[in-house]
Amino acid sequence: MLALVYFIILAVIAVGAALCVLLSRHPLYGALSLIVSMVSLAGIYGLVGSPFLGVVQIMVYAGAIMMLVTFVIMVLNGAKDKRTPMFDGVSFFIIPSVIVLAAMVGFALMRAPLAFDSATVVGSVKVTSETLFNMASTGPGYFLLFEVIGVLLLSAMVAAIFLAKRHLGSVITDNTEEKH
Amino acid sequence: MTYLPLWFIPLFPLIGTILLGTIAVVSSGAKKGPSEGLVGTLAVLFPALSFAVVAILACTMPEAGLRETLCNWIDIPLFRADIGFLFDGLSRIMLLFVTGIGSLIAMYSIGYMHGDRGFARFFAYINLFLFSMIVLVLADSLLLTFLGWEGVGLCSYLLIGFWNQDIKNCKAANKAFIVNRVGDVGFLLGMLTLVTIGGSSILNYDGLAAFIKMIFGANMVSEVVLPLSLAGALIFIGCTGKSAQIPLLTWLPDAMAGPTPVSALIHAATMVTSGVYLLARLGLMFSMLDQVLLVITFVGMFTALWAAIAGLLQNDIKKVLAYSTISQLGYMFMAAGVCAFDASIFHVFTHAFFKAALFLGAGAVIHALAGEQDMRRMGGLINKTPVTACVMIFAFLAIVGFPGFAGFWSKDLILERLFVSGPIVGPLVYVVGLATAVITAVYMGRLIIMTFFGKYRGSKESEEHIHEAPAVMLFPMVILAFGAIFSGYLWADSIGITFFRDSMASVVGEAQALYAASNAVSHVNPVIFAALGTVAALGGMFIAWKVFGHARIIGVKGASTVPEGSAASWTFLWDYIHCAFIAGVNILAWFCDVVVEKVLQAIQWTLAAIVEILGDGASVLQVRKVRLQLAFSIAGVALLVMLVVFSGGLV
Amino acid sequence: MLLHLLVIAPFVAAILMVLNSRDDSNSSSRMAILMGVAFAVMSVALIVTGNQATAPMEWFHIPGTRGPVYYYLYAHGLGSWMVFLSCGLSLVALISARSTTGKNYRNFAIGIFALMGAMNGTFLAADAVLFFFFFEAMVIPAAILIAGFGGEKRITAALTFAIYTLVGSAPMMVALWYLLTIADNSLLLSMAVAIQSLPAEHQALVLLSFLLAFLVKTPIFPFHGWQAITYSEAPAPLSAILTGAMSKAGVFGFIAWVLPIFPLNLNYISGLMWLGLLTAVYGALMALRATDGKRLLAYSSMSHLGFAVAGVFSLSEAMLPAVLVLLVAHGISAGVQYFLMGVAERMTGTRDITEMGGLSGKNPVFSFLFGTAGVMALAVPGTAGFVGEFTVLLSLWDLGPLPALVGGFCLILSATYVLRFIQKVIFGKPAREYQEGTRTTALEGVAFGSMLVLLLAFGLHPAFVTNSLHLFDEATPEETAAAESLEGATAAPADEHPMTEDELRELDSTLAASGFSEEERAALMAQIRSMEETDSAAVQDSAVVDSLATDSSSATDTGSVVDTTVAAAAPETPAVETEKTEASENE
Amino acid sequence: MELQAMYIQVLALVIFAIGIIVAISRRNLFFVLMGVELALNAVNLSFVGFAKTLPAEASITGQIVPLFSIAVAAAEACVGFAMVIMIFRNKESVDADSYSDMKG
Repeated sequence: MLALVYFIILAVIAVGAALCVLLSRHPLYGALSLIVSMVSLAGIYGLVGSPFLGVVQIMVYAGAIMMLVTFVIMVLNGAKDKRTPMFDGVSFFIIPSVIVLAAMVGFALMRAPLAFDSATVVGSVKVTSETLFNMASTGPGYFLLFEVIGVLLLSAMVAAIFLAKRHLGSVITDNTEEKH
Repeated sequence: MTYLPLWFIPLFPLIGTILLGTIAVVSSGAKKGPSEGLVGTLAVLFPALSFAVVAILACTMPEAGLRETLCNWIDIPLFRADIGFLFDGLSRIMLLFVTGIGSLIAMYSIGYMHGDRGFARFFAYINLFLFSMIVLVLADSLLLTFLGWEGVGLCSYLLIGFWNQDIKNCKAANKAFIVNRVGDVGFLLGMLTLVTIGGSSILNYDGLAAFIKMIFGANMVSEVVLPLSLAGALIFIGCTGKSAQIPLLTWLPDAMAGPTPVSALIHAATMVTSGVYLLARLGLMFSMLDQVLLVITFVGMFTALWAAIAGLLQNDIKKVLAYSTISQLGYMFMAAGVCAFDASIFHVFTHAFFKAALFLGAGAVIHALAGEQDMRRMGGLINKTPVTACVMIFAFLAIVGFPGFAGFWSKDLILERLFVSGPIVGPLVYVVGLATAVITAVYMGRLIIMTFFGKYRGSKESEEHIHEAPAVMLFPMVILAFGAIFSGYLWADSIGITFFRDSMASVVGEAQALYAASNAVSHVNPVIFAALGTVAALGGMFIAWKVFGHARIIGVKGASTVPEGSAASWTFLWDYIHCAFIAGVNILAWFCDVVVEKVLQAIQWTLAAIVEILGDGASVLQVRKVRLQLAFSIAGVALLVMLVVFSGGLV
Repeated sequence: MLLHLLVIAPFVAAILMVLNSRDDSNSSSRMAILMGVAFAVMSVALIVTGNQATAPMEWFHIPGTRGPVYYYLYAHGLGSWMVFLSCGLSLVALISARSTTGKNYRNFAIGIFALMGAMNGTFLAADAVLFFFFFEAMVIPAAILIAGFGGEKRITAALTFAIYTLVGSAPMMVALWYLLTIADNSLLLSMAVAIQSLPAEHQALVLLSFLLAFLVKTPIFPFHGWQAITYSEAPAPLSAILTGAMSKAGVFGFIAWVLPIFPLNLNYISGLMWLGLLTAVYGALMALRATDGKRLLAYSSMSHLGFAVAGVFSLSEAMLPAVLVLLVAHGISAGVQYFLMGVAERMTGTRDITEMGGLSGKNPVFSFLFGTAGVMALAVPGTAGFVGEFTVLLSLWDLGPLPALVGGFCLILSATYVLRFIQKVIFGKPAREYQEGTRTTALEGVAFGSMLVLLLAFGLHPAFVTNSLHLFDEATPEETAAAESLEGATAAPADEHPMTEDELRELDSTLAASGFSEEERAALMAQIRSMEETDSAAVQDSAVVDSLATDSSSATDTGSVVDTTVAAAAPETPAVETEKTEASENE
Repeated sequence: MELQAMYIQVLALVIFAIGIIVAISRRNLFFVLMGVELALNAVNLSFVGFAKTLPAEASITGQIVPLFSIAVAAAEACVGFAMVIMIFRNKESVDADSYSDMKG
């Protein structure tokens, strides 16, 4: 019962914050609302028994990623874009169709028999790390995936640096561009 | 007793064709043509060799004829044909004069074609022609005859259009081939009818004869006479095409565009008589087809009369001879129409000599006058070219039927046979034939008078150059003149010589007996016909002398040799009728080209355009805005899901 | 092995050509011509060795169908000759193109080899899907070659050609798939069996889909829209291949696929026959008015093929050899005419025949070849064209005088337009001054000359062609397949029920359609009915064939008796071949 | 009334829908990226929610995969914002519709 109350509170916050993202004009406000939404989602993770995931959500998403977002928004001052309308014709076309689609999916979802399993495992640090790194019991699958994700992050970082640096206006790059 | 193989006969001209053709093609690139001596020798040698073979075979031939099957030609289900040769009384006569006159004319051509750039090519064509003609005559089946039949048509086309730089010659050649083709299709369909009646073996002449005899034996004439009549009529169409009878006669006058020896060889002596040959060859079949025979008689009659009248109006010396040829062929067809095949072949035989002589003489005249063909510019040539004049006058006497000359015997024979053939038709046809003989004498007399008598009407400069033809040309002419005088004595009925009839009897005797059996023949003294014929010839000559002998011949206005005024329409009436057909085809073609094709194209392109427009319409949806595309796709998914959900699919 | 070589090796050759230098057209032409000669020799070997088949290999499985698709080649008389045409004409095209394509020769040769491989596959495939695969594959290299080497409007021409023919055969693909969903496999016999189980309307629909593809490819009258522009815009050597070999695929399809598979009723047969004749007349009339030389040849080719189709649907006993000779003759003569037209175009720089003329004086060797080729196209006796047209006319005459008369009319028209063509191109005086292009080269001359000699040889001894026709005399591909026991019962019908009364009646009517007389039919029916008692299908099959064979031989006897006793309008000796097929269709 | 597994899914659905709407209907590039993040979050939530309906061992996977998806989202955000910087430098605009150089 208490869980439901908490859940409703967190869900209302999350949905409200998401709506704020939709309706805010300045990207910074949007980013802040997004952070709120993410934090409340992290709360829900904890509520249903995946505390480790909740923590990761706060640290990585609400912390690192959104930090990056706000940083970029503030770097590009022009992002406070006055000329661009918030919504246009496409928006008013898209909103009903997405809502209809969501309603349909919800309609279908409601009919599915779903219930929490009492024997489910709490996603603690211990369980997670054992699953990820104890290859003896779970096989090498997750571990490999983990390593690959690491490489992916590294390469994404390199790519980001390269992309952002490329257009800082170095003469050499200009020349190479002309060649092509 | 062993005989020379029959295939030797066509082989020699074929070798000649290949050799000369190779020479012609190889030397075509060179500046100077090949040696005329070599080419001329080759060109005369092969026909002469062929003639020698024919002569040897003719002397040693057994009564029943020689038969030889070379190999199989077509062998498919339903149809089988062999390549085989048949040498009997009929083909003997035909081959003798085809190869004989062919060799003579080849010799004459050496002189006539002297200095022409296509010397070798000309003789290659001549040899090819002789080959085809020999195959036509020697074949033992209709199908192989058809090979020669189209072959001679082809050679005629090639030779008429020999001087192909002039588009007029080409047009004449095309006309000849196409008109002939119409006849050939008739022939082809006739053959098909025959095959349908009695299987492929019936195309063989012996097979056909056996078939007909069997019909009589089984007494089933009435059952097959209708399809046989159809076949006969269709084959007769083929004959009218090749022999220039009504309605397919228009090509022969135009064919005079070719070199004169060609006219002599192909369009007077040999090829055009192949229709008569075919009728005689199929005599047994035709003898039982009364309706077809009647048609043949009347076609021959009208053609003879028509062409004779047309001949009166011509100014071109060769055209006069062309119409005269058509007219004489009409005689032959009349004779064939009353089943007098031996008489008709006899006329073919004599006609070959005197008409070839006339043409060669005309060629010599044209040669002497450096290409002038208009009789209105000739005259008085008897002093300048005496030999030519003599040859032509002898031939003239032969063609008008002056007593003692070849034409006299053969023409009178035909007229006699016509008269006795039946109660009403016979005399009618006889009278027309006699009248035609008078007209023949008139226009031939006109030709001789205008050419050789009176004063020279050409320009003064040209008079200087008039010269007698060289010996190589005169020699064949003289021989032919002898033929024109004496060839008639092979069958001089009035004085009791019937050698020719006897030699033909083995082939056509049966047919004629059959016909005679069904048509009562009353015997009339042949001397009466001879006398009447003589009167007709003399009368015609007299008229000609009266009318043209002293008349001042109007000087030529233009260079045209076309008959003037209404004469043109009178002469070429059949041309107009043909033109109507051609116009019909052209209108049909125009309709196809301009209407049907355009409509089809329009439909095709309309369809294409519709597809294109639809495509363009669809590409409007292919928006450039990524967001809109996404929106569309989501809306689409939503729609699909709604569809699924509300149609109860998921539940 | 030979079959595999003929189908696969051209593609390999095309790939090998890529290895050649792009710039050195001499070396690539030498290589291409050498390979072309090899293929021509192989095709001759194929004709000489007679019927043969490869071992069927499972190729793939189409979803929804019951049996697999085989990679299965089978050569019979008809197909072998078509392969000969395709290889021979390709060789001459490779020779002839040397003087026109210049530096791009290598690419041209690649296209030609690919086209040749596809054509060979079409003519040799024993599997319907394989046939269809190659049938469609032909279009692509041809269209690319047109687009790459054609005249001014080459892109339009290539697009028209590709779209028209591909759209035309699209319904066939659907129909084929539909047939495969009910047939055991995609071989001829099982499809023929399968079609019997369909209701009449479906049969008609499937038949029409098949017909459309072949009608477009041939092309027959209302579907000829692509032809004139394609043939006139394509480079002359390619036009020669297109008309000489590729257009034969349509007629080939009629003979090898439509006739054996579908139980045709009389309406279709006479309808198609008249359509063929209409095409023949229409093509001839269009050729009369054409001023573009290649367009003229295109229409003349259309006329001849219409005539051939009319011959096919005369369904006479003489049909198969007659049409084969006609096709071979037309393939060679139309091919050589196109090649020569290409030379003329090269020399005068125009395709308009009203602007040519006088070539006989300028280039006698060319004119000799050109004139001879024209004369041979006229079907003068002694050339192969005559044998073909005469025998086809004979087949048409079986149906009555009217079709034969129309055929005769076509012969006259063909004389008219060919003579006009010859006159305009080589006779007369040159219509205008022009820069004279490359003349006939020696190699070209020899190639064209040998084609003409071939025409003469086939004309004087058509047994060269007709003797190779043992299409139905020997084992059909299905029988071979059954002998090799693919899957036991693949070739046999799925459920062997005895013939119902309806089927018997149908068989009776088909027999009547193919010219059996009353008594013969009655005897045949009685035999079949008696054989219904013996239930074994295999026994039945062989017995039917045997009895038919004996029956037909006895019929031949009666036929010859009739010949001698002159019963009016003898019934034709029954068609052994068609009979067998029909019997197998009706099993 | 207890917390039902279905509620979590409905919440995920709602957030996902909002995320999609933000990503597509807003023209500002930042909002586009943020909408994507929102949608990703919703998916993670859905994963966890479903994982909780499964018995012991099977439920672990559902809680591991979001980890990876978060990591991927980080990478995506990293590259995405680098691109935003780049494009912004060229165009001086964050309007997504103004980036239509690749005509299609």
